[in-house]
Amino acid sequence: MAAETRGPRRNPEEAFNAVGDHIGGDREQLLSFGTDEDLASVVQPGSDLVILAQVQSLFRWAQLSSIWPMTFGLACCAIEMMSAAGTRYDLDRFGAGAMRATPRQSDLMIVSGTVTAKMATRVKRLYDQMPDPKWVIAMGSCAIGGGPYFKHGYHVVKGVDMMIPVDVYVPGCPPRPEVLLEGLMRLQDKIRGKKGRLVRPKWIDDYITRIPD
Amino acid sequence: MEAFQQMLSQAGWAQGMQPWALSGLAMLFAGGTILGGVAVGAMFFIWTERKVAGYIQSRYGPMYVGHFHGVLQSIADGVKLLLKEDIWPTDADKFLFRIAPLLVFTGAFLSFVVLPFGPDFVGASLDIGLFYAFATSSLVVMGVIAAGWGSNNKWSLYGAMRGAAQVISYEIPLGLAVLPVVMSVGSLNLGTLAEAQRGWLWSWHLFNPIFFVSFVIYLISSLAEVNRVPFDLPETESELVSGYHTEYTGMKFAFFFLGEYADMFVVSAIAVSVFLGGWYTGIPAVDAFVPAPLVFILKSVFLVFVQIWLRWTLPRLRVDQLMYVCWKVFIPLSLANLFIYGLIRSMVG
Amino acid sequence: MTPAEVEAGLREVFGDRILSSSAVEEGRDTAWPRRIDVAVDALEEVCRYLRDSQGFDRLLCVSGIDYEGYDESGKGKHIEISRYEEDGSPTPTKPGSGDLAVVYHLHSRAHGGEVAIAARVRRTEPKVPSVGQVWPTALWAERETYDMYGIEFEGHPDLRRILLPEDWEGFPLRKDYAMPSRYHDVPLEGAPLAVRTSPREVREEKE
Amino acid sequence: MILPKLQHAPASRPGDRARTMKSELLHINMGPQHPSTHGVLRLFITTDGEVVHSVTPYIGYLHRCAEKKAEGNTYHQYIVYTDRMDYLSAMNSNWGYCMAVEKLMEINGMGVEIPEYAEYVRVIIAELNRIASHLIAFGTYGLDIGAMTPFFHALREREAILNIFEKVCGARLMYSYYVVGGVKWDIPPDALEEIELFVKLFPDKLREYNELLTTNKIFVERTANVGVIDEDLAVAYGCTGPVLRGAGVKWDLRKDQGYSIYDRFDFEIPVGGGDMGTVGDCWDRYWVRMLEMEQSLAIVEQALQQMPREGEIMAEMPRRLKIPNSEVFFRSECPKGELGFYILSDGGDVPFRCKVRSPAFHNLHVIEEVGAGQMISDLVATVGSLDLVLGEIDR
Repeated sequence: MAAETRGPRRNPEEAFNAVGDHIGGDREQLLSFGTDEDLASVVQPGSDLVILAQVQSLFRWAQLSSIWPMTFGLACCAIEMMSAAGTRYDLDRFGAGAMRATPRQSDLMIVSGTVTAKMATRVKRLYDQMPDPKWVIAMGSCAIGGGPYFKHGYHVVKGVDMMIPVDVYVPGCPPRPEVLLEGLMRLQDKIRGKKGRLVRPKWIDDYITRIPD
Repeated sequence: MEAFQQMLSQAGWAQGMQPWALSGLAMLFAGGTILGGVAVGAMFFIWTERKVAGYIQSRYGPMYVGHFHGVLQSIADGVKLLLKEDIWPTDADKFLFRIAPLLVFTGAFLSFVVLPFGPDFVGASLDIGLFYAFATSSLVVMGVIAAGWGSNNKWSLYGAMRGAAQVISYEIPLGLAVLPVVMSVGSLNLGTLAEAQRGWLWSWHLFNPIFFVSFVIYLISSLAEVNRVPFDLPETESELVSGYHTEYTGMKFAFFFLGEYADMFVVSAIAVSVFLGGWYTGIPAVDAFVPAPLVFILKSVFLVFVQIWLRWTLPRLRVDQLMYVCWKVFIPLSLANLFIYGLIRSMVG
Repeated sequence: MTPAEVEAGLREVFGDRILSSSAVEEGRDTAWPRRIDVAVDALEEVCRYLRDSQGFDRLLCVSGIDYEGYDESGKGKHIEISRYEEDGSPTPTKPGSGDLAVVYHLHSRAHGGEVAIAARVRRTEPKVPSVGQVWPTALWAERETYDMYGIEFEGHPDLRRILLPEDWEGFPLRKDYAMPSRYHDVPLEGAPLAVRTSPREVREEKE
Repeated sequence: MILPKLQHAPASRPGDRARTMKSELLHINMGPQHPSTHGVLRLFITTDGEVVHSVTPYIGYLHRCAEKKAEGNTYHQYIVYTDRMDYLSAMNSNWGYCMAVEKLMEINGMGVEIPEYAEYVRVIIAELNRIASHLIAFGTYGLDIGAMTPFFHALREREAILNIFEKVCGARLMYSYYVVGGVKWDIPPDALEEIELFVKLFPDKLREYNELLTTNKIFVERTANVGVIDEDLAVAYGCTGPVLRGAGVKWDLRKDQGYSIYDRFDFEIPVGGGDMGTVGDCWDRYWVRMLEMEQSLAIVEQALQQMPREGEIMAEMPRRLKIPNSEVFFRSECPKGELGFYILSDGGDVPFRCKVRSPAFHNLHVIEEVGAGQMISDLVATVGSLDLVLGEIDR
């Protein structure tokens, strides 16, 4: 399944990422999880390979439990990102508090603030320097679509998704730390492949069913 | 290792084995146990670090991974790091870049062999144990230099140079500090050093005024030896991004991480066996029924906790100040300490 | 020292090279602090004089102004301040013709006076002497004015763009500036290039 | 123990060492993504070993066209953008802009009388925001020096202030609370109680910070005698705020220009006195901020006592503000320094030109002068002590 999604690599030693750094091709096999459909084609019901699904869920659990963000603040939203890591909100509860200063060791890039023309290439480079699997949260209106600088912002990129793929959009100007936490949980859902327990407590369902049509 | 050999020779299935096979098997067992212990211990310390940091900063730290206070956090981190993509910079020195994390981890791991967890629980009861431990733990700095040079990154290079200068300098007060104790006991064997502190609490070397000075010098120098705050100059996050391991990803980075925490335990354990009474509780009556390894490990963990505590409280020194403290304060002080102890011994006898 | 005294002193020394000061009409001062327009060639001397003889030791701010479309009659007609250019090059459709100006706001710690010195230049020949030798802080402020208005400061040791990238085209705070639609390979407007979605979420959306 | 004063390596000349050894200077980019540049500042440094030869700041990575936006938004609408300049002290930026517009109206004879109650509300909220801003400065400075914990403690107390702001205007960071002619909402009674509680509890926390960081031996050694900006340098480079006051200059617009109702309060202007080293070193700038928090607290306390129980929060204002041809340059004392607005109007409802004189822009300029000859660690300490906010530098 790796070969299909990523193309064959003749010589693993000769694999490069977008900024021209070598990547260990042998590890690509491990990294490409594919989708559930891929998995279903491998793991037939009653097959001995069912252990694979367990391993995969272990991998996913590990990845969603330890999302290390990059210390990467762009603008105002960075202050709210700091607050989210701070005492009251404590990103570390989710295992996401180990802020790494270097892109090489981080899993998550929180684009917290306005991306300008001058900075955009740097953002892209940082994204390329991160090792797979990696995720991006676009935090705040500016990163989502230019925000308040949409109209006369001659130097503002109208959304970071013009430069790099974004997994979760966290709206707000700036978003409250709670919203960033919610975004993180959404990202965890995305890695998990299904809605997690934390996202929807039972009382919400009860509450919804009690609302008259 | 001897304990393993003994256990094996008593086991029924190993009765017919050749002595060399038996000792080889024992070696494997001992090595495996230590390796597992190092890895699990380091993971535990990483979790502790995050929880203690959380407590000091009025946060919780990891809470949800593993349901109870994030106990599985380090395992999740480890598995995740294992799955990360492996990147090395195009112009990196590939050999050095690859071997550096192994050097760091091996250096930390080798020292475990001589740590006396109890009278019988020691990997290899070497007569030059202390000497060996210092020698192997300075292998770490080889890894740091290899990482910094091999990464082809200027920040890494800075980290490596700082690390080299720092570790080489602090080896000296570290070695000099324990010398009075060695003189007193007359052995470099860590087990013997611990054995010498049998009895009541005040027979610990810590409570001897001369040895107390040694202990303080040792404790502070050991912080520099394992690159912890306030001496974490090789990886100063606010100056050198991540220092010597800036370019490392995934498992290679994890080895640095594990190595650092294992090293913390090693220096603590040496301090325990040299100064803090080894596996003795300080009350002879209690010693009889408390398992020795437990006491030893608890004491070491406490010293590790002290290191963590300092890290989250203190700021960091500058390079020249670090060197100043070593060469102009600690080395003269430890030399004077050694001299005074020698003088007293020769006079008192 | 009041602004009027400063102005009187300046007129004494520089004569008619002091062009005008902000109009005082019917007891109403239209500028605060008092703004004194000086001839461009006298600017550096005036600044030096103000610093050395009048005690204006602090330069607070250097501002550029583009007078294109400025309504002297006070109606404030609306001007289209920016457009996107389809081909991405910021060439204005209708080049402006108004003057450019540089305003220096000075302050004296000695007597607490504030005064503004202004120099007005033609749009076709935007050249002003640099006062970086008088107040070092002007070096960056002038770079910013150059960056935004294209006013060249003669004698500036290092006149480069400061906020925008070095190869940026056009001067964005001019009123006839047209916004570029891309800068090299960075799109400044348009649709997202790629949005990463897992097949599962797509399927959920379909249902 | 007394640590030595750093002896800088003499500047090496090319031919000097070439005979013995081939050596060259190392060029490093610090930023735009670097943990200690407080955002997206890029410092291009040339180093000889650990010693920095030259520093060239490159800014503009957060240039958000704020001045262009001013020309397309009405006077009222532009308040929103002043929030996003100095995002750590948005209330003060709001206030500075509003006062500039009020001054512009005043010189055109359209003066508005700000209700007394509103003035008190403005002062209280602005001073609280000054504390919040200085708390971040304190915390991130700790991070730069290598102490992580003060940062989290500072965030903890900042949350208390943000709680108050949330009750007052519903926002945590971007308030847009001040409007031309007054403030937007009244302070709810429970927020007032919370402010009183905060005033009561905060001095203890300040003491805790001083124990944790200010008087820490390592911290003092790292910051005293480092990055000295003396009076001449500070004035020549247009430094303001704590950078200027840290250099020993007693200059604070709240006292010296006396805007709003600051003349009714009794407070000190803390200046750097070289308590730990030289006047104008990093420690002085840091210490001035710590003392300013105390003074702000005193102002809040007095304002709470003097404040009328109730009153108007806003003067009568035209919905569509049109100001005849005129210009104004108005400065106010923000946590980072003097924030000035130069507004040129031409009769329309949008400013014809609005230039922002940002304090951090001028404060940063001085790093070119101070940074050379330091060690890398000291450069980090110096940049941190300037308390930069890139949103304001790049606008």
